[in-house]
Amino acid sequence: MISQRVNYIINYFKVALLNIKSNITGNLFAFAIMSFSYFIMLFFLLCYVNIYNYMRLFQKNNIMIVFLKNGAKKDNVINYIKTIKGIKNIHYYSHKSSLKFLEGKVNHIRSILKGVNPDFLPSFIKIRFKKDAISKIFLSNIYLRIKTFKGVSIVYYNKLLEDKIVQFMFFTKVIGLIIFIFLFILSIFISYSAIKLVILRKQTEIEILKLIGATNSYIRIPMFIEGEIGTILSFFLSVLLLFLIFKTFIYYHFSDFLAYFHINIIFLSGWQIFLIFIIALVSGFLGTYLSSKKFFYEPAI
Amino acid sequence: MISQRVNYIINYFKVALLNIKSNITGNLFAFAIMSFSYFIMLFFLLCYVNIYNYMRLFQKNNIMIVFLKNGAKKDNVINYIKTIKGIKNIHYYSHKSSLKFLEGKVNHIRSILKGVNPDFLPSFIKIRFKKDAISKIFLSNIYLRIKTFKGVSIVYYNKLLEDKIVQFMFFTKVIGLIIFIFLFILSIFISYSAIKLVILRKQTEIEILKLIGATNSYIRIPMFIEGEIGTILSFFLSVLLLFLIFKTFIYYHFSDFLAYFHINIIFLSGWQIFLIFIIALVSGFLGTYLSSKKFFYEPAI
Amino acid sequence: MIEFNHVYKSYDKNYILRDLNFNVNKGEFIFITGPSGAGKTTTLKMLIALEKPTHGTIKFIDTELQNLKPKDIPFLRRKIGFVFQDFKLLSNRTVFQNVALGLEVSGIFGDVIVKNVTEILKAVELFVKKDEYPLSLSGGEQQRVAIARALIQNPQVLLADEPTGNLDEDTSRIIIDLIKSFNNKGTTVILATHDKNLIRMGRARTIDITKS
Amino acid sequence: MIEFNHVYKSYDKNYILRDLNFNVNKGEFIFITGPSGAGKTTTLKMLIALEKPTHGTIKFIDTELQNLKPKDIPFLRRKIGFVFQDFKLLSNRTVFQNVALGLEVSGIFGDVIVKNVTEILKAVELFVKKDEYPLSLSGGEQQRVAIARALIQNPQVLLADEPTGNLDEDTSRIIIDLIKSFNNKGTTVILATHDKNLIRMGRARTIDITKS
Ligand SMILES: Nc1ncnc2c1ncn2[C@@H]1O[C@H](COP(=O)(O)OP(=O)(O)OP(=O)(O)O)[C@@H](O)[C@H]1O
Ligand SMILES: Nc1ncnc2c1ncn2[C@@H]1O[C@H](COP(=O)(O)OP(=O)(O)OP(=O)(O)O)[C@@H](O)[C@H]1O
Ligand SMILES: [Mg+2]
Ligand SMILES: [Mg+2]
Repeated sequence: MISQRVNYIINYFKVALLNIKSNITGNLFAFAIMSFSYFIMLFFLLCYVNIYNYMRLFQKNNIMIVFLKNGAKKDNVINYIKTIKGIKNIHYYSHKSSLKFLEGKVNHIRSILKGVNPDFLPSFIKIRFKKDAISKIFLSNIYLRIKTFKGVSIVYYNKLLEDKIVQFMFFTKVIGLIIFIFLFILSIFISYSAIKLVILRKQTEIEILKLIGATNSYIRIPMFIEGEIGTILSFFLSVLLLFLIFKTFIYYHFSDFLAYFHINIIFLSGWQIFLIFIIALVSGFLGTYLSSKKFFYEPAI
Repeated sequence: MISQRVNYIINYFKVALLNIKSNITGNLFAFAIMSFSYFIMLFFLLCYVNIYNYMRLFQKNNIMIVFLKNGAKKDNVINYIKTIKGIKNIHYYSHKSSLKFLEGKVNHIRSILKGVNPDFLPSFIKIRFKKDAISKIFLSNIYLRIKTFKGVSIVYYNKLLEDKIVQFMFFTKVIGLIIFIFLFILSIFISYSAIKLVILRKQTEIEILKLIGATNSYIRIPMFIEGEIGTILSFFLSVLLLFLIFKTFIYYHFSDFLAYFHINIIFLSGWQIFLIFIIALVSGFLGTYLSSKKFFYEPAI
Repeated sequence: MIEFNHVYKSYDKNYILRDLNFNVNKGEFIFITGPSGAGKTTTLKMLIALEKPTHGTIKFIDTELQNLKPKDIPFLRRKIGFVFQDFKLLSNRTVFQNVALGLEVSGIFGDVIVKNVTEILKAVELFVKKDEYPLSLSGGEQQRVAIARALIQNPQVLLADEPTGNLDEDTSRIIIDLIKSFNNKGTTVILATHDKNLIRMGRARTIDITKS
Repeated sequence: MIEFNHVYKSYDKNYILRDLNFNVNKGEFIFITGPSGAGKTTTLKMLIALEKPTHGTIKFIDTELQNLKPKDIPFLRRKIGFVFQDFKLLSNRTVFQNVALGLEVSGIFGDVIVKNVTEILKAVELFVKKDEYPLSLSGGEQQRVAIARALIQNPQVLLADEPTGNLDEDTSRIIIDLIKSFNNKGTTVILATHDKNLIRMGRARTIDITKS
């Protein structure tokens, strides 16, 4: 019984390989089309991951600056701020360091600030928030609370930017998801067409096999094997391709340049690749299933 | 003779339509795969156009600032600068306007600059160069020339950024070209596979037609018609799709947000779409030609 | 063993067969005859559940074919060898592989295949062509491959549709003798033909479906 | 009109035909005969330049076939009607369209098609099936469609490979009579068969290629 099963399995693989061999061009096309589809998928994921990564940078920059009135008690203010949740760190800048800050901002006309009296400049507190604690409501809330505190002159934070970033992050997520679902369906569709290209040639073969008493699984299992071999190979080809392109990119120092814009390029993680691999497997399976379905529809007699 | 030709042409179209009808699923797949390929192509072009457009913005920002020594004769300097080629415009900032410039730069601490005496600040000249005149050698040259001129204190321009942008523009062009060639080959390949999917089913038909005395053009012309119908339809579908996506993007004010980053989204121009259309036609033609070629190879008897 | 009861068959309202009734006993050898388009092929196809009678019932051993579930059809077909009028060979497999398929679909693998296929190919005088592909065979040779594939399953029933249509008299005789020898070993044979010579050679019960 | 001079034909070093010599005159009716696998089909195929003799020359009217350029082959084939052993019908076209194709490939369109196709389909007794697709025809009916397609071109030469292999005696006679009537109007006919009955019916010169 078990040896019989093994015989069947060996036979299925033999038939699958025979099929691949006897329609090598068809299989190569299917292979190439699928590679392309997975490549596009991986490429989009790579772009998405990098855009997402880049945008987290903006989030990290969420800073609030509290200018103090002349003669205000800085310790009171600092202690009050410390009671607020979600703060990463607080930094106090005295009049003097304020001047330094200004000099840093307008570096090329630095010389002319030399005559400025530090007391002209305000003292202020810079608050840096934790990434995950930032949401629109949160920051505007805090803004209102600090603004009304005694000794505080102006509270400054980039409200517009914050709104936009929250909104953009949201859209990025939604669009990312939509594109992903779209690509998933697309990859099934492409596997479907590609495998159909291979299977169509077998229509007569399938009919004949059924006529001489082959069961559906006898006919179908080699097809699934054939489909999955194509899927797996084309998946690895596409990962390899993407990786080589990525490496070339790094090699020619494009990433250095992008780093200049604070864009830091990263490759896909193992998990992300694995995710696409699963999608590839599923789409290979569904592709085979769908494209061979009509041959196995048997009206009850 | 002419009516005979017309008869032939009508017959070719009839046969092409009959073929499409009798393999409607196959044609739909080919159609979908090709649409996808053209869509990807158009999408890349759209991205490329926008990136390129965005980067021109950096180029436009190529400005050189010449700080004058106190008491220098500004007219001498200005006249000298005017002799340099490739300059778009020159702007002189007096001590007072220099203060305004500074205030603009550090807007949120504006109040504290109130006490500053304008004479502390330098007077300077802002030079804006023509876009097309900018190259690394050009700007560094001018830099050296102006720097040594009498009455000039410091010449400031963003040398590093300039280098990087020139380099990046170059790479963008090269990479754009490479991707484009890649996509072109790909689209031929995809048309090839898609049309092959349709033609493969016709192998027996072609053999039979040849046996009963059909000339190669009698068999092939309907195939080309079929292929080009698919190509044209799928091209228009993909343009439509891209346009709808673009409109949705605009509709939901994503572009407003991007405008915040000085990114200005534009759609493809008629010429660019026409370019892809030509590529589509060519790839449809080559696809049909290549995928049907082997049926028409006839060794001399 | 096989019973046709009041079988009617129509395609788009055109009745091909009207009230066809006949029995075939186990081990019998019968001819089905009738002119071109009479419905010989259709009759045989109904036996392997490839076509469905419009009215009436067909019984094979104990099975009423109209009650057969789709998943049982392959098992019915393994009991019945079928020589198709248009051969139905796989063009991407050699003669040997085509014949071996008759066994492989039933889950028989290994050495026994080589032995049986060799034997049957010798019987139909095609062993020298075992590595050729069907497209490079003559019409009569293809027909003999089809016969070999049907016989190798050692079926309980052999249905042969015009099995000598492409064969000359001598080769026909070899084939008929081969089928007869299977018949003598207990295989029930139903042979559809309009070849009067063959019927004369076979000397067996003849059912003329036009007269039903 | 047709001359075979010392024609040899081999596939992979196996000689099927050795030193085949014969002439066919314009308007003649001849049979080519021989057992299964003798090379009848191959002989006919060489005449439409589908196969190439290994040695020797074949002359058709004034053309030496070995000198024919690929682009001239379609024009040769339009002069020769061929009834294939396996019919070679297009499965996605109706009976009518299949027969009409014989004219369309030669650049004939319009009303004349309807008239001629109707006529020839009536002659082979298939007019009622004109809108059916080949797959829903019986073997004999398909064969008659193939014959109709070959005859509609009104060819100078008709090559028929086993044209009655799937036909009963009565239908065979109709077909032979039809072919004879074309022959009487001047068409040269070469008919490959191993059916002794048919040869008896035809009463014409017979070439046995095994004896060459
Ligand atoms: N799928 C189908 N759809 C419509 N008509 C069909 C179909 N199959 C067969 N027929 C018709 O049924 C009739 C009987 O066909 P069948 O193949 O059984 O004839 P047959 O007796 O085997 O003839 P032959 O000796 O020529 O092979 C024919 O007229 C044929 O056109
Ligand atoms: N393409 C090919 N490659 C190899 N061998 C071939 C090829 N075509 C035909 N043959 C062989 O040539 C021989 C003659 O074939 P052909 O079809 O001419 O025979 P035939 O006389 O028509 O036989 P039948 O009466 O069975 O149709 C056969 O043995 C066949 O196997
Ligand atoms: Mg039949
Ligand atoms: Mg033959």
